[in-house]
Amino acid sequence: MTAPVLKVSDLKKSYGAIHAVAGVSFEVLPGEIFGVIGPNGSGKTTMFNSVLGQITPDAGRIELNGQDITRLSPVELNQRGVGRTFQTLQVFGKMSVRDNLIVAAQEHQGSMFGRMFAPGDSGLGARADALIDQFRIRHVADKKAGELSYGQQKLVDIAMAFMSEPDLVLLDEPCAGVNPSLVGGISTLLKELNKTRKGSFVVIEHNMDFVMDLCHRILVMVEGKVMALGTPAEIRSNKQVLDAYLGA
Amino acid sequence: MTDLVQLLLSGMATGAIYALAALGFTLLWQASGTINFAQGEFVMLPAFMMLAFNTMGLPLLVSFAFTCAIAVLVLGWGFKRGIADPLLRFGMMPVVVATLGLSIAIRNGVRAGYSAEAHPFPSLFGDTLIRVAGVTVTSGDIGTLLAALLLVLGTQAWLSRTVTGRAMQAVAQNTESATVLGINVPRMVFYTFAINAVLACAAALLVTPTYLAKFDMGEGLATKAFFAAIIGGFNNSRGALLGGIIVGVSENLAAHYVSAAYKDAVALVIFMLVILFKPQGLLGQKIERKV
Amino acid sequence: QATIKIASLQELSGTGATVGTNFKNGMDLAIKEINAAGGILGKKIEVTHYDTQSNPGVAKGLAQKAVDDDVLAVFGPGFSGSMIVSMNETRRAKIPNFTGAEAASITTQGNPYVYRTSFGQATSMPKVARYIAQNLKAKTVAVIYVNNDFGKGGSDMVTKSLADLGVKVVANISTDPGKLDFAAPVLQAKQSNADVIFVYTNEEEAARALRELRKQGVNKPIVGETVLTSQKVIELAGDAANGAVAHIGLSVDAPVPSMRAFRAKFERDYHYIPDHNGIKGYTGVYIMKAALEKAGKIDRAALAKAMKGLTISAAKEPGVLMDVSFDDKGDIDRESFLVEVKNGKQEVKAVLPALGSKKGG
Amino acid sequence: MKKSTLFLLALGLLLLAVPPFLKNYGIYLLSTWLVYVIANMGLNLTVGYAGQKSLGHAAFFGIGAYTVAILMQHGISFWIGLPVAVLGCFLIGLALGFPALRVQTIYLAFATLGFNTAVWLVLRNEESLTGGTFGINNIGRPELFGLSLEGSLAYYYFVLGVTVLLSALMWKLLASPWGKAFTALRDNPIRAESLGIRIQAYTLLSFAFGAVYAGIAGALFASLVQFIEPAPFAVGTSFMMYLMVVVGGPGYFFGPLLGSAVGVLLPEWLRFAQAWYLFVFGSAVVLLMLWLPDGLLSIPDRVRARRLAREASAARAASAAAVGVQA
Amino acid sequence: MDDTCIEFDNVLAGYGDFMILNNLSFKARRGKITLLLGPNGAGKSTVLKTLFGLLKVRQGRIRLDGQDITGAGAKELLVQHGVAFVPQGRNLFGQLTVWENLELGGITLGMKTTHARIPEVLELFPRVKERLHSRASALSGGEQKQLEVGRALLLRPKVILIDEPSIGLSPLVVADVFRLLRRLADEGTTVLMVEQNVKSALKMADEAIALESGRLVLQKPAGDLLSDPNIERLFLGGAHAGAAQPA
Ligand SMILES: Nc1ncnc2c1ncn2[C@@H]1O[C@H](COP(=O)(O)OP(=O)(O)OP(=O)(O)O)[C@@H](O)[C@H]1O
Ligand SMILES: Nc1ncnc2c1ncn2[C@@H]1O[C@H](COP(=O)(O)OP(=O)(O)OP(=O)(O)O)[C@@H](O)[C@H]1O
Ligand SMILES: [Mg+2]
Ligand SMILES: [Mg+2]
Repeated sequence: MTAPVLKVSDLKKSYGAIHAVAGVSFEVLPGEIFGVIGPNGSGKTTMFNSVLGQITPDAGRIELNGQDITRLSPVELNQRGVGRTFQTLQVFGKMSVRDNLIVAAQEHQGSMFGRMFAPGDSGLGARADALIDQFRIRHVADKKAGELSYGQQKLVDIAMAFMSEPDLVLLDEPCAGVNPSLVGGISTLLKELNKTRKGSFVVIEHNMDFVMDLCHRILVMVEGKVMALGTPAEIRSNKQVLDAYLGA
Repeated sequence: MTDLVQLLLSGMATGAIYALAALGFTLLWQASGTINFAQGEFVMLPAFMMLAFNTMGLPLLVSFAFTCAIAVLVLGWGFKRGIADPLLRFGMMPVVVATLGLSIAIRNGVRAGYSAEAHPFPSLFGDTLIRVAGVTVTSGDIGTLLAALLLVLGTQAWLSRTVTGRAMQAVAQNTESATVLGINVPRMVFYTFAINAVLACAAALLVTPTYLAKFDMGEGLATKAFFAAIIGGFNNSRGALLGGIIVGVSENLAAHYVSAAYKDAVALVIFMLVILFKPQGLLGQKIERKV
Repeated sequence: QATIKIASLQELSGTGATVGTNFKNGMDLAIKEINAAGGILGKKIEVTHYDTQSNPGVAKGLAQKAVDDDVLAVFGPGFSGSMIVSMNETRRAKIPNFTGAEAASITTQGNPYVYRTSFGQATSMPKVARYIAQNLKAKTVAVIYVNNDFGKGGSDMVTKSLADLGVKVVANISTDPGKLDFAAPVLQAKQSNADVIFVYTNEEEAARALRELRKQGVNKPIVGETVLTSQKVIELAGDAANGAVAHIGLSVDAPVPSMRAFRAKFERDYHYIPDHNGIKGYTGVYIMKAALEKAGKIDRAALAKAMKGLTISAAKEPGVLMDVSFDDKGDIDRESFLVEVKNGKQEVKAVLPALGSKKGG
Repeated sequence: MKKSTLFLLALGLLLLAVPPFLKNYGIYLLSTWLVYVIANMGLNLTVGYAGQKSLGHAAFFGIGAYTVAILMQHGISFWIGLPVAVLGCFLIGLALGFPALRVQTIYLAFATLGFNTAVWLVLRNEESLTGGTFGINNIGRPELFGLSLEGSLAYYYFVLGVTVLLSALMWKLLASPWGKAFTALRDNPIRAESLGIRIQAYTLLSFAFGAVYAGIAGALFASLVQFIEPAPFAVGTSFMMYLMVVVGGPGYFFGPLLGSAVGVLLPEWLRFAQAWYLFVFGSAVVLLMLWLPDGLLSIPDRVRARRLAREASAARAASAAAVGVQA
Repeated sequence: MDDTCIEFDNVLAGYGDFMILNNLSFKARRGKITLLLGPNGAGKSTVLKTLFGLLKVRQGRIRLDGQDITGAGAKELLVQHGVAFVPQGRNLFGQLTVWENLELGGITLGMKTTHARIPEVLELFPRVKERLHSRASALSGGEQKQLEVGRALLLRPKVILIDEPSIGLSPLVVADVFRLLRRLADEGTTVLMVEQNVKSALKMADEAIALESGRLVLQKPAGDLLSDPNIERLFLGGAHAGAAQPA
C-alpha cells in the first residue's frame, strides 16, 4: 500500500459552542482525486483552512508525505507544493489577469534575493499563457482581474492554484458560478494533470455531477464529523448521505 | 493621597475633553469607514462661530444652537456633498488626504481671515472652585465630564439601538448591499456627518474654555483624540471616553511620577501596547477575518 | 532705486503664528507711518513678508530669496532656530538682519549683521534673577518652562543667573507646548516648596498655569518674564492673573506716553492689543530708520556701520518709543519694567534702568 | 512607453540645464524638492506599492538627518555617516515593520504615527546627543572626489545625481518579481500568502527600503539646510509626505516627483496669495483629490483605460453582431 | 394588457466606457420564472444590475409592467415597484449579526412588519435560524447565501431578480430554493434568475433567455430547451464560445 500524500487525523476546530470541525480523519493517496461534500455549514471550509494553516486547529495532526505540517503557515505549505483556492473570490483585483498568474508562481523561481534581479515575469510567461488558453480567458488576459465577471474571476482563481505546478491542490467549490461548458473543462484538466503529473486533488463541491464523475473517493461531512467515506458509487447509494445531503 | 486624587480628577477632566474630540472619530469610523483628519478643525470652527454670536450679545446656549444649525449645513451637508460623496468609494487614501488638505485650508483660513491670537471662551458651567477634603475641582471640570459621558452614551445608543444607527453602520460596511436593500444611502451618510457636526459643536462648547479659541487648537486636540480613540477602541463610542480618560490621567500621573519630558511617552506606550496586542481597543470588538 | 526694499521673514503659520503675526503687524504700522511722512531720506519703504511656516528649512530658503532680491535689510525670523539658519545667509550677503529672536547664541557668534530689537535672554534673565533674589529675598525657585528652544533657553539662563546670586532652582519642570492640564506641573512646583515660582511659557500655557496655580491655592509669589503678565495672558487667565509679577522689556502698558500712543494706533488698525512682538516689529523699523538717517545714505554697509554702538533717543525719533542703544554684538539695551497684575491690569512696580546707564536695579 | 521616455529625457535635460540660470533661492527650492522626491519614493514603496499605511515616514527622515549631523559634529565624514544612516534606517525600518504584521489599515497608520512621536520625543529630549530643542547647527556639506559641494549649485547637482541613482534602483526593484510581490501584498495579502509569497518578509522589507530612502533624504536634507532641530521630523511632516505621495499617485513610479512638487513647490508659487497662501494650498489639495482621487499620475492611466474600454466595447459589439438571434 | 412584466428595449449599458449590453431587447412574463443563461462574462449579472438601477442606461428603455423605469434608483424600484435583488457574490454586513442583517433587509417596510415576517423566513432556512445572533461574517458560504435569499424574501417582492442562487448551496438547499421560487411564481411573483446550474434550473423555469456578448441569442420555453438536442452543444459544450471565447 502506498503512503498517503495527506493524512489528517482527528482534526478539531470550535468557535465557542459551535464545533465546526469535530474530529475529522482521512487520507489522500498519491494521484487521487478526493472529494469532500456535505451540507452547508458542515465544516468543510473550516477543515480546509485548518489544514492549510489559515486558521489554527484546536487539535489534531496533519501530515504531508509523512511529515508533520500541523500549524505550518500557508506560505510554508505552498512552498512544499500545496496549492489551493478559496471559497470566496480571491484574486489580485488591481493586477492584470496575466500578472495574477505570474505572481502565483514566481515565489517558486529561484531565491528571494535572486528574484530581486530577475526579469519581471520570472520566465513564467509561457506557462501563464498556456493556462490562460486552457481556461479560455485569453480575451480578458490583459484586463484587471477585479473587473471580470464572477465566473471569470473564479477561473483566474483556479488557474492561479495550478501555476506553481503543485503536487497537491485543495479546491473549495471550484465550479461555483462557472459555466457548465467550462466545468467540463476543469474536470478534464484535473484528470489530465492527475494522469501526467500524478498530482493529487482535494475538491469541495456541491455540483454532484462534477464530483461523482471526477473523484476517486468522496468524504461526506455532516455537523463537523465524517459521515461516510467511499467511492462515488458507494456514496450515491448511501441512505444516510441521501437523506442528509443529496436528496432523492 | 490628596495629591493623587487631585491628579486623577484633573486628568479625568482633561480626559473628558479628549473624549469629546475622539467621539467624532469613532462615529465617523463606524458609520462611514473614514477618518476625518480635519476633525480638530471641525471643533475649532464652531468655537469661533459661537464666540462670534456670543460677542454679538447672544447668550451662550443660543449661540450654540445657531452654531449647530450652521455646522450641520456646512460641516455636515457641505462635507458630505463636497468630500464624502465623491471620494468615499475610492477608499481611504483620497479621503485622508482631502481632509488633511481641508484642515490646512480651514486652519490657515481662520488665521488669515480672522485672527492668529488665542481668545478666551466663556464656560457653560462657570468656573467655581469646589474644594473637598483638600482636593479642588472646578464646576467646569465636572460639567465637562458629565456632558462627555452623556454624549458618548447617547451616540453609542443611537448607533447600536436604533435601526437608523444600524443602517448607518451598514452603509459603511457595504455600500452596494445597502443600496440593494433600499437603504437611503445618501441620507444615512448625511445623518452621519450631521451628527458628527453637532458632536463637534458640543465638543467646541465644552473644550474651548480650556483650549481657548485659536486657529490651531484643532491640531493638538486631534492628536490626543486619535490616541484616545485607539486606546478605547475605534469601533466603539464608549471606547472614546475610556480612552480619553486613560490618556488624560496617565499624562498627569506620568508627569508627576515619571520624567516630565517623557510624559507624553507614557500615553504613547499605552497606545502602542494597545495597538499591538488589542488593536480593536480596550472596548472594541474584534473583527475576525474569514477566508 | 526708488524705494527701500526690505524683506521680512516671519512665523506667519505653524506654532509661531501669533509671534510672527504681531511682529508683522507692528512692522506694517511703522512702515505706513514712515511712508506717509515721506519715507527715509526721501525714499519709501517697500516690504515683502514671507511666511517661514515656523520651519528653519523654509526660513533658510526665504533668506536666500531675500538675498537674491537684493534687499537692504531683513527682519526676522523670530524663532531662534530659524534665525540661526537664516542669519548665515544674510551674513554671507552682508545684509543687516533685525530680529526679535531671544536665544543667547544669536549674538555670540560674532555676526556683525544681526541686531536684536528686544532683549535677549542673556539680558533679561539676570534682571529677573536679581528681582527674585534681592526684592523677594527668595532662596529657592521652582521653574515651569515650555519645552522648546525658547523655553529651554530661558530656563537654562535663569537657572544660571539665579545660581550666580546664590538662589537654587529646586524644581525644573518642563511642559509641552500646547499643554492643557497644568495639574501635575503645579503640584510638583507646590511640593518643591520653593519660595518663588517662575513661569516661562507661551501665552496660552501661561494662562492655564496661572489658573491652575490659583485652583490649587498656591500663595507663593509667581514671577515671569514678559509673557506672564502680557495683555493676552490677563485676558485669557482672568482673575487668576492677579498678583503675577514679571520683568518686561517691552510692554504696551509701560508708563510711557509714546507706548500708550502706539498701543492705541495698533488697536485702531488691527483691532487687538499687541504683545511685545508687535512692539519689536514696530520699533525695529524705526531703529533701522534712525540708523539709516545717521548713516546719511541708503546702503547696507553704511547701515551696518551705523548700527554699531548706535544710541537713539526717543525724543529725536519717537518711533523707537523709548531710548535704546546697541552694543557691538547687536544686543539692545534700554529701560525695562517690573510689572504686577492688579485687578486685571498691568501695573508697573518699578522701572529698571538700562544696563548701560547704571548697574543694579 | 516612447512618449514617457521622451518626457523623462526632456525633464532630465531641464533639471541639468536650468539651475545655473536660477538664483540661490530657486536652486535651494529645487534641491529641497529633490530631497523630498527621494523620501517620498521610499514612502511610495511602503504605501503605494505594498499598501502599508505608514504615517511615520518623517521619523526615518529625521533619523537619517540626525545620524549624519551628529557624526559630522564629531568630525566623522558624511561618507561614513551616510552608510551608517542607511544601515540604521534599514534596521529600524525592519523593526517598524513588525507592527504591520499584526495590524493593518488605520491601526497600522496610528502605530507608525506613534513611532514617529516616540522618535521625535527622543530627538527633543536627549539634549546631550541631539542638541534637543536647540538643534544642531553648522552642519557641513560633503566633498565628492575632492570636489567641494559647499556651493548651492554643486550641492544641487549632487542631490540630483543621488536622486537619479536611487530612482534607477527603485525602478529596477519594482520591475523585478519583487514589484509584483509588493503589489500582491497590497491587493490581497490572504491570497498572496497562499501562493507562497512571504508576506511577512515583504512587509518588513517594504518598510525597511522605504526607510532607507527616507534616511538618505534626511542626510541630504541635513547638509542642505545645515541646521536641524526636531520640528521638521514631527508627525506633521509624515502627514505631508503621505499627502504628497497620494496626490502624486500612490503606486505610480513617478508619483513622488509630482507629489513632492505639489508639497514643496506649490506653496512657494502660491505666495502671491499673501496671508492666504496656505489656505489656497489646502483648498488646492482638496480639489486635486476630488478631480483625481488616484493622484495626478492616474491621468495617463485614465486615458488609457478609457481607450481600452472603448476598444473592448467595439470588440464586444462586433462579436455580438456575429452571434445571430434564434427564436 | 399583455402579461409582459420586464421589458428591455434596445438597452445599451456598461461600466464606464465599456459597453456590456449591446442593444439588448427581451421580455419576461409576469408570474413566470425566466432564466438568464450564457457563458461567463456574457453580461447576465449586468442585466440584473442595470435593471435594478445600479448601472446607467446609455440608450434604450427598460419597462416594468409597461411603466418606464429607465434610470429609476434602487430604492424607488424596491418601494414603489416591489422589485428585490439578490446579487452575485457576498452581500452581507459582516460585522452585524444575522438578525441585524435581516432587520436591515426590511428597512423599507418598517420594523413592525419586518419583525413579524422574520420568523417566517427563518422557518425556510433552519440553518440560518440556528446562527441568529452570530455575526454574518462567521457564517459558512452557503449559510450566508441562504441568509441573503431570506433577506430578499422578507420583502415579499412582486419581482425578484436573483443572481446564481445555487452558488455555494448544497443540493438539498438548492432544490428547496428552486421549489420556493416556483411556488412564489405560481403565486404571481415574477422571477428573473441567472443560473449556471442549467439542467436543474431549466426543470423549474418557464422560459429561458440566452445571452452572449451582451446580445440575446435565444429565447425559448424552458421545457423546449431542456428537450432540445442542441442544449448539450449550446451550454455544455459551448457552441458560440468561438467569437468571444476562443478555446
Ligand atoms: N466592475 C466592472 N468594471 C468593468 N468591467 C466589468 C465590471 N464587471 C464586469 N465587467 C465586465 O462585464 C462583462 C460582463 O460581466 P457580467 O458580470 O455581467 O457577466 P456574467 O454574465 O454575469 O458572467 P458570470 O457568469 O461569470 O457571472 C465581463 O466581460 C466583465 O469583464
Ligand atoms: N469565524 C467563525 N466564527 C464562528 N463560527 C464560525 C466561524 N467560521 C465558521 N463558523 C461556523 O462553523 C460552521 C462550519 O463552517 P464552514 O465554513 O466550514 O462550512 P462549510 O462546510 O464550508 O459550508 P458551505 O458549504 O456552506 O461552505 C458553520 O456553521 C459556521 O457558522
Ligand atoms: Mg464552505
Ligand atoms: Mg454574473
